[in-house]
Amino acid sequence: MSEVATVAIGWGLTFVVIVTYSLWVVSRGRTIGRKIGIGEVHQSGQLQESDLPTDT
Amino acid sequence: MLAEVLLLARKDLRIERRAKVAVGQVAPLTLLIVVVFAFALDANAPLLEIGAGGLYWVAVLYGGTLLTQRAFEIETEGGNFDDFKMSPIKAQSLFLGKSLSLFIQICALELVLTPAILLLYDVQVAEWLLLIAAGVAGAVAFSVCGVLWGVMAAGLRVRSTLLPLLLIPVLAPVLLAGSRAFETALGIRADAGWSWTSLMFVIAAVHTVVGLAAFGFLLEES
Amino acid sequence: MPERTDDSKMTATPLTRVLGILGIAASVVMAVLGLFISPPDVVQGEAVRMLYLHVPSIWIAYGSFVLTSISSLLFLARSKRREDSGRHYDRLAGSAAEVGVVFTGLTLITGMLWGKVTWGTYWQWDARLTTTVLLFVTYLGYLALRRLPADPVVRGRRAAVMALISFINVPIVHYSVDWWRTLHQKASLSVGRRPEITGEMYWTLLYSALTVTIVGAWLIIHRYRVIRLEEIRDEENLKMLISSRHQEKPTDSTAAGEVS
Amino acid sequence: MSTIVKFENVVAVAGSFPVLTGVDISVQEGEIVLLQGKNGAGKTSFLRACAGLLRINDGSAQVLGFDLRVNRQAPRRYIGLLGHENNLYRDLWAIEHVEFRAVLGGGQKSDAAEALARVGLTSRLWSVPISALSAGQRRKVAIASLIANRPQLWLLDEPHSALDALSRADLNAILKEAAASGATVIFASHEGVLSEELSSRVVTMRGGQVVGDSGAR
Repeated sequence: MSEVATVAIGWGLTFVVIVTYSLWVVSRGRTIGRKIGIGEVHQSGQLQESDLPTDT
Repeated sequence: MLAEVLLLARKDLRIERRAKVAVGQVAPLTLLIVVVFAFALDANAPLLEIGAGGLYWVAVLYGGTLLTQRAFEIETEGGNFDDFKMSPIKAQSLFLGKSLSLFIQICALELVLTPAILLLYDVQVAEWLLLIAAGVAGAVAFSVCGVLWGVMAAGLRVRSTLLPLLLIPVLAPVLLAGSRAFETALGIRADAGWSWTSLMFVIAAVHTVVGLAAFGFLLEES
Repeated sequence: MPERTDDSKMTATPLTRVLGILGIAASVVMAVLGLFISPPDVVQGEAVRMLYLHVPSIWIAYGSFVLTSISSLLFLARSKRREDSGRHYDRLAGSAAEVGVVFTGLTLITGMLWGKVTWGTYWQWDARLTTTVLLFVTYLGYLALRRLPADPVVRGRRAAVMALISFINVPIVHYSVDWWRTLHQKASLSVGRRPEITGEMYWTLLYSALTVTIVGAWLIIHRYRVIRLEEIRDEENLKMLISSRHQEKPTDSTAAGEVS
Repeated sequence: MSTIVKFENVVAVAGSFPVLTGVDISVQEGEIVLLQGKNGAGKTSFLRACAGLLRINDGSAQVLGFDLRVNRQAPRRYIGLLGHENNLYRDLWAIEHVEFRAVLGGGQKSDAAEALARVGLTSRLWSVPISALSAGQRRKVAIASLIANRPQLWLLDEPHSALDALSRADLNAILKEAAASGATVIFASHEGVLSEELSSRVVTMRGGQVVGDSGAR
């Protein structure tokens, strides 16, 4: 394996791991947040797409 | 406090003497492992001789984990931890008492294993004193670590799988030090066997201090 | 924008959103710097670029584990005084440990790839590698312990004690492994030493560390909030269960206990 | 006469299930309280909460003058708890077990023989491993272990289970004697007549709450 390929794999894997983990954390937060939202009567606003956490 | 420690250790050992799990099951099992290692390494005599120290401690690690599990099983199968919590006995005494009985059982296990590797792996003892000291040091370190983590896993339903997961990384330095010390004692390597032995004593001391401080907390949550 | 508090339905707040955007932007710059602008190393060539990920990852991992230990200590201190206080320290300990495990894993992956190019092998029983892999397994065990269902206070205390013992163990493990290798491996391994990092490479590394810190902080904050949301969910479930238990009728199921 | 147990709106959770959902009760010294209620009503949890083994999430709870929300450990040594399970070491002899428990509780080894005699276990069975005893005999060993500790507050979960008629009457006599000498007894039971004959007060639980109390004051 060439040096360049190895570096590419390393950076790629790191990127994939961090993005996957972030998405998992955020989506878990959203799922639970929705569930709690159902139980609440007072309106603290429907979820809007613009409210989503923007980062990956 | 000494009286409490002895009371608890004596109770554990009496149960062990009646049930004979260590003698009747764990010891033969570890012997079996010593034999199976020889199969795995294709009965390669030079290889077995070089690896004798390490293989010995892997077998101790395995048997010791089983003994640790057993030490807490006798308490949890009848819910006896509740009785300790309800009694005025000190958590520290319980920690030391359990460690003492586990120490004695592991020593007994080593007494069975040592002749086994001497005979089966064809190694000679170069330094008896070091061999004994290292065996004792390893048993002390193993028993205090085992009791410390054993109580943590004791109240949990998945304890039989969780305990090794928690315990083995902690015992890795003991395994390392024990193997090196034995290699010196068996004349395989002329390295710092005594230093490795003292390292095991240091590990034991550190975990004893932690155990004395934290056992009350752990018992309460078990 | 609807009014929201820390306990609202999302895990994002203006602060983390800014932090998140900053993290993405910094990561892009980091990739450009690390992959294209900074020069290849004289000795290691292109492989040095792996270190811009590898070194900051382990820094963040260590930082997270230190954070876990400190918060565990604070949690135990607070919880000893009053059982149900100091829960936020427990949440912080849990989220930091998880992020620490992720970055320890990344350290191992990048380190092995770097080793393949530089040493010609993925794995060396070098003190750092061995310690790191044991660290990884130890904190995986910690996370396994945290995941088991239990009363939050019970679970928190147990986990806190384990975090502290593990932390005390790190130097012991490192010392013994280090000694093991220096005794038996002699100098055969020092061919592929880590490079002397200077100039542009130094600045790139420092910048990468900053970037990874931002990303790590963002992750820890979000993870913390997810744990908080889970707790809120559990508390609400509990309230519902309690009120449904109050509705229980004497005729429910077998009224065996009612004969007298 | 002092108050031994005072619970106000006590909520307790096991795992994530609310086992106690707002218990109000006050028990005076010398009382023998019978807890009634179907399975899952919270009787066992109430006993464990009194013993300081179950963390209290909400409300206020005092046992033997100690605030359980501040210190759950303090009252334990004055309490004897007999659970569903007997908490016995199967491989010990009956006498060894009771001796161990007596010393553990701060008493003397010699208390053991007296306690075993009191529960009516024939001395022939004292030096037999507990695993060889019958269910009723094991229950007697567990009760003897409690007697050896001379608790001020007895918490018993189905104490009569597995015992024969004669032994039940024996147990009732033991508990009455203890109450007469100043101890307090709280026990959960499904044994109708026998339990009511023993108790001075009947408390009914349902859904983790106290819903009926013959002796509320």
